[in-house]
Amino acid sequence: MTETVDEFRTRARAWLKDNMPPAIFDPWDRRAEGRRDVERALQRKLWDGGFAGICFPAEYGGLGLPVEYQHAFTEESAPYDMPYGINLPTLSILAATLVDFGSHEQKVRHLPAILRGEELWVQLLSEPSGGSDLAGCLTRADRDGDVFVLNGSKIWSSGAAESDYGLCLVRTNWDVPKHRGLTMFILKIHQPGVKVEQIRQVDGSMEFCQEFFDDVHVPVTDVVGEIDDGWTVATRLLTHEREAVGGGSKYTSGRFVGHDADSGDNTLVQMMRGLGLERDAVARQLIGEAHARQFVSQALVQRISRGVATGKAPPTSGAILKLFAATNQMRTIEIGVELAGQAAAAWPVAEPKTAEQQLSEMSLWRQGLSLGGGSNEMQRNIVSERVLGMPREYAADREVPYREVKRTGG
Amino acid sequence: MTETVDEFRTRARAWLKDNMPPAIFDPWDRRAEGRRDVERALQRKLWDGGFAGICFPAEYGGLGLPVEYQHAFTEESAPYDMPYGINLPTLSILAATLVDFGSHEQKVRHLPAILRGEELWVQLLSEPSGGSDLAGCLTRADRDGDVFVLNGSKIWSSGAAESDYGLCLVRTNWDVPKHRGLTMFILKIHQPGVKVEQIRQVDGSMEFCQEFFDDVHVPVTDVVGEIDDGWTVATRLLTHEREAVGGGSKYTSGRFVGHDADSGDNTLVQMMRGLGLERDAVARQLIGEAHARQFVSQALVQRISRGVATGKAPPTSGAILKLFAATNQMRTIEIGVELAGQAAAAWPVAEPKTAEQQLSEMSLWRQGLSLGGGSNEMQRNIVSERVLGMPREYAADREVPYREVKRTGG
Amino acid sequence: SMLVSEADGGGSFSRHGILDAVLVAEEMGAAVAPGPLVPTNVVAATISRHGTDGQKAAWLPGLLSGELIGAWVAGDGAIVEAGAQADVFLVTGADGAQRIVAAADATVAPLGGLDLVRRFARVDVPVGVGESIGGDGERELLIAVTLQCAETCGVIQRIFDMTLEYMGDRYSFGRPISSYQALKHRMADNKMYVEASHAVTSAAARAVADEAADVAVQVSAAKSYIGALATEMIQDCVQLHGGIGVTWEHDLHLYLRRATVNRATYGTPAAHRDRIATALVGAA
Amino acid sequence: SMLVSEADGGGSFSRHGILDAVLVAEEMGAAVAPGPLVPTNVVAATISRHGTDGQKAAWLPGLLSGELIGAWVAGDGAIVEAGAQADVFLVTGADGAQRIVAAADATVAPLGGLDLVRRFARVDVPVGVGESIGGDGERELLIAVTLQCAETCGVIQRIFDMTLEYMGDRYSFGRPISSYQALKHRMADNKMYVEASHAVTSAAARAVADEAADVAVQVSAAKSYIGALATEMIQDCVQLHGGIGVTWEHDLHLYLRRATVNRATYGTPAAHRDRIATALVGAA
Repeated sequence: MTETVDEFRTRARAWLKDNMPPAIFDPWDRRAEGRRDVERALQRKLWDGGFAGICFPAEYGGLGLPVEYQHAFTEESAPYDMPYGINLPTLSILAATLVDFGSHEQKVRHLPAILRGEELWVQLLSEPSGGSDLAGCLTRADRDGDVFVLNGSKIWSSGAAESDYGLCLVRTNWDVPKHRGLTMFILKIHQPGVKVEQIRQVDGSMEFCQEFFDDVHVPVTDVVGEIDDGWTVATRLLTHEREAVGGGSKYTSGRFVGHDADSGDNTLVQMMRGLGLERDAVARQLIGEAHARQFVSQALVQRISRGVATGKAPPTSGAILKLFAATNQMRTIEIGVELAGQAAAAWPVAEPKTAEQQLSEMSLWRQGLSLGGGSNEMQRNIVSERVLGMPREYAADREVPYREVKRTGG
Repeated sequence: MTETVDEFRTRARAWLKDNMPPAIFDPWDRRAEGRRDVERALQRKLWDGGFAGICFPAEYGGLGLPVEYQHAFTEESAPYDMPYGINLPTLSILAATLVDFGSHEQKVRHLPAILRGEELWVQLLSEPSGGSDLAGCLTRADRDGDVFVLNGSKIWSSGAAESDYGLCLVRTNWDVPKHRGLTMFILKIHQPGVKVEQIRQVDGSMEFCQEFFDDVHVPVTDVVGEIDDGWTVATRLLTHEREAVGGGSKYTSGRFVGHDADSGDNTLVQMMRGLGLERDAVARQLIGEAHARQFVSQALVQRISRGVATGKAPPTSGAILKLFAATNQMRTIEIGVELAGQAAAAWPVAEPKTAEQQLSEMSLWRQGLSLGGGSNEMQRNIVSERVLGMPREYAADREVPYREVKRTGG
Repeated sequence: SMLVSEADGGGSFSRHGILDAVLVAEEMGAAVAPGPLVPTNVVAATISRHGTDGQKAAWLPGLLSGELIGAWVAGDGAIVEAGAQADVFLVTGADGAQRIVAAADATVAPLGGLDLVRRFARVDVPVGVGESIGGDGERELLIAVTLQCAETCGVIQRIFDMTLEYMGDRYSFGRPISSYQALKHRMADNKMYVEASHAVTSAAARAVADEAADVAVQVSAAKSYIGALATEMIQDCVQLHGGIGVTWEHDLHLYLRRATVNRATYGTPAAHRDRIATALVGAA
Repeated sequence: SMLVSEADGGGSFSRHGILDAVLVAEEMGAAVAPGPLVPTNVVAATISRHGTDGQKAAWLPGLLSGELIGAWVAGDGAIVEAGAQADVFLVTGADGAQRIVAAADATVAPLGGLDLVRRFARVDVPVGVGESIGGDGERELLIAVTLQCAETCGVIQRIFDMTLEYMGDRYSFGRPISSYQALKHRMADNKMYVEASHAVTSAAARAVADEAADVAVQVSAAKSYIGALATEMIQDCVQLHGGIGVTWEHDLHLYLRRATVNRATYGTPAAHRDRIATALVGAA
């Protein structure tokens, strides 16, 4: 007999209480050093307790349950620390894409390991020359018998240095238009020929990496989907990414999805109290707006997720969520800077950092969510063209063999 | 010996005091019925006093003085009622274009009459099917000996019903790309074959008109510029329009240029007092912003006008002024609606109207300035392409005989 | 009315009347229908919830059949929707005490207003007249704002659809204007606004139906998000329509009038943001 | 310093020192230069205008040569630019009374801050120390804000130019990104913002130079317009740069830090809007 959602919820509540450590209130602590190992251990706990991969197929280590069970678990998990960082990108983007396009052997080899916290994954799509034009990639793979030989470079991969595998999009055919000459590979990060460099961000953090490939050998069995049809896989991966970053993935477990998804709402309240602005009419307008936006954000995730699940909204509607999440982050941090006033400029050096300092430093990185995971501009293209059906933008590289296309610096 | 600016100013101050009636504070009164006749009389007074057309060529009835004299006169005229409505479009757009492209005979015939207040002019460019695409006009003129025969329709002409002449852009050649088959005509409004219908706007006012042409005969001598080269004339006309609407024309006399150019700043202060919001912190932020924008607006007009005059900025920079004026009006009226609060919804029926009622009704018409005189979108095209030199937008109708181009409803 | 219990002669298509009323409100918004949506619902709901048998018998049948019109006089009564048309007033005092007052016992002065079909009046109710009734104006406000937000959702959905269609039909420079990226991006934003508005309104309606603990904040979140966004989005659609958008003949202004009135009444967005602040950091 | 009279050893390229100082400030902004632009100018200007011969002799030569650094302690001294580097403080009390205080007589605690090269400190000045000097802090504020706005103009002009160039070089989907209309329209808006910022700053500087009757409102207009617009515009340029825009290696963040600090100090945009409101409708 199947367990109902309510029964599942009750059992989860008890298990969480006995097994998981308390939640980390401060979102910045979730970017601390050593956090990745903590999360691997937390994910292992979920696995051991039988709560890992609630919506993943049972055949590959998941529970195979409908999304309502995941929502119940996420609600119950709110008071506890969870492997938020494994949600995104490993579970909700990479593992999700493997579920859709991986071969049976690939799924058996990787999905259970992922759900045990043993494999962290990363997407290897963007390139230094490419920006939003992911299909315009120049990293190449040349076939040599049963292996492909990779050369080139990828960038903006989140936490690649501490990850184990990646899905890597490369060009395998230069004589066809750009979308038709790409192949998606499973790529082991730590192997000869792969060099990973961390990129320092404006706030001093090191979340992103650039990878350099020098004659890296990849077996043909690590091709995901068909050879030269990697764009189909990448498109699905991007759909999963939009849903995940927007907060609508069924594969995430726990409330915080995406970095800084809290949007600093709590930080704002904390700061307002710290600055004694509780009765300042203008500050009250700002905090009221920020808090209202949090409700809108949650409601929108529910509406769009349900719409996509029931087929009322096209799958590309995830772009609406991503766009809202990113623009909401822009606005919330702007509200924070405005609230902080003079305190945004300078602060007493203290540990832990004051809310003003956190906000002010976060403002440097405000566009992060608007750039990563498909820029706001790309989301607006998707919404207008694929959700609303407006005419496609003119692309100068359509139907032209890729070797003839104009590129940056070319 | 030439009179200095200061001497001119002193003489103007005395003359204004003795001759001109006091200024009309309320910008809405300037749209009252009968206002046009009042303005014709005011313009005639300026002429009789020797202060009409300060920057117009002396040969055609103007004073032929540099712009500093006009600025001085405008400053001195602030306390007095002036023929603001004749500034725009008659003086600063239509007469300005005649100065640039009219034949000697055309100038002699019309410019002095305009400066005496005897001729009000209107631009006849937009068409019902055309929107921003002014060169895509369908009104046609077919040559028959010494005359052209006009058929078609123009729209969005400001006050055409009460005007005397128009500059009318029509297609004279259908076998060349669209910009190369147009001709600009001087068109008498009140003549057989011309029907003028007023358009009722959202606020109930009747500023704009649509004209219908049915076999209207126009002599070849009324062609302005060259036959089939009307786009050159139209381009200059549009440059004058942008400058004028943005507030940077040397041909306007008196402070209020363009409709509602006051932007409701005084109305906002009046409303704030009326609603007792002087000490409301949020209201104070709003009025502070609105007032700051007024200063920015004035300073920008000065900067850009000087830049264009000295050649430091391209003439197309007028688009920046137009865009600022229009977006500033949007924001100022939005501030007004926010300030009005509940009072924007309903009000005691009273004469004169309360500031809240004025603001609320004005908000219906908020986009007027953003649409008329070249939409904000066209100004952004001009700024990006012609001021900043970014690549031109793809136009599907370039280099194609106009009869083959796709059109609305086609 | 859907907010009146079945025992009192009301009824609803689903368990929660408010969820059905929200659907009706959206339809009214899409059609800029004149009817007194909020007032009659609020008055009937309060009588059904708190009224004596006598009060119910006196007013509910008429309100339900549409023969009688109710209006809600909150605060100083300076702007009361349907005030001049109403047969009965629900009066909420500054202290939250509520009364049912027959229209004949109040002084009513019709007002001019922005909405051409939905009218307002100033209503002065003498001290002491009318019969006391339960409730304190809070649930009344929640219902009013929720319905109002739903109506505005209907308005902006309709305007959005109308504009999208227009942009496909209209050619400029040989291309449909829907092919211009700058305009496409604005429509993408507008789509997001419409979806977000629907979403937060549905959430608020569910919170009202469930009498959720944070219902006040949820409803205020809806109003403070939608209030000025709706008018701004309609203005953008006016802009996308070009000159025709500011003519009397085109329906756009009817929707703009309705959205502006909805923004301004039952608490401005600013007032609702302040309510949220009160929940977060205490009263000002 | 250009704000010190020639008799006191200062000097200026034009009649009005402030107009030249504005040009220097723009250059400093364009280069995100570290120097204490505002504090030394404010302190030197006040000593030149109001100081005794003794005060001038003690401080001006050092301030003019750059050997000494001045800092301005206004209000509670919680955030004083160059406070830890200063040799001398101009202290303006809550009542407007001003004093010249040697650094050794004050307690200075360096602060952390967003700008990597321009530092702030908390400065506590004991009651009664230092020598009285004229002025009431108002002209000091006008000079500080004008120079700060000019510096921010330099910042956004540089960022704008940098972004425009980048957009021409960068290809996406086989086209330079400068060819995308949605981005072109944003750059058109950014151009308007840059021009408007220059314009209102120049006007404010002229008003300071001429001691115009409405100088306070003009200077506050500049700050309230430019303050948040500058940071928003830079963020848009970060966005237009793509991922590279949020890396440490790219200079963009240095400019963003400077603009954010300039926005937050010498009165926030909100504080300056309130000053304008005071001029229009009286104090709050």
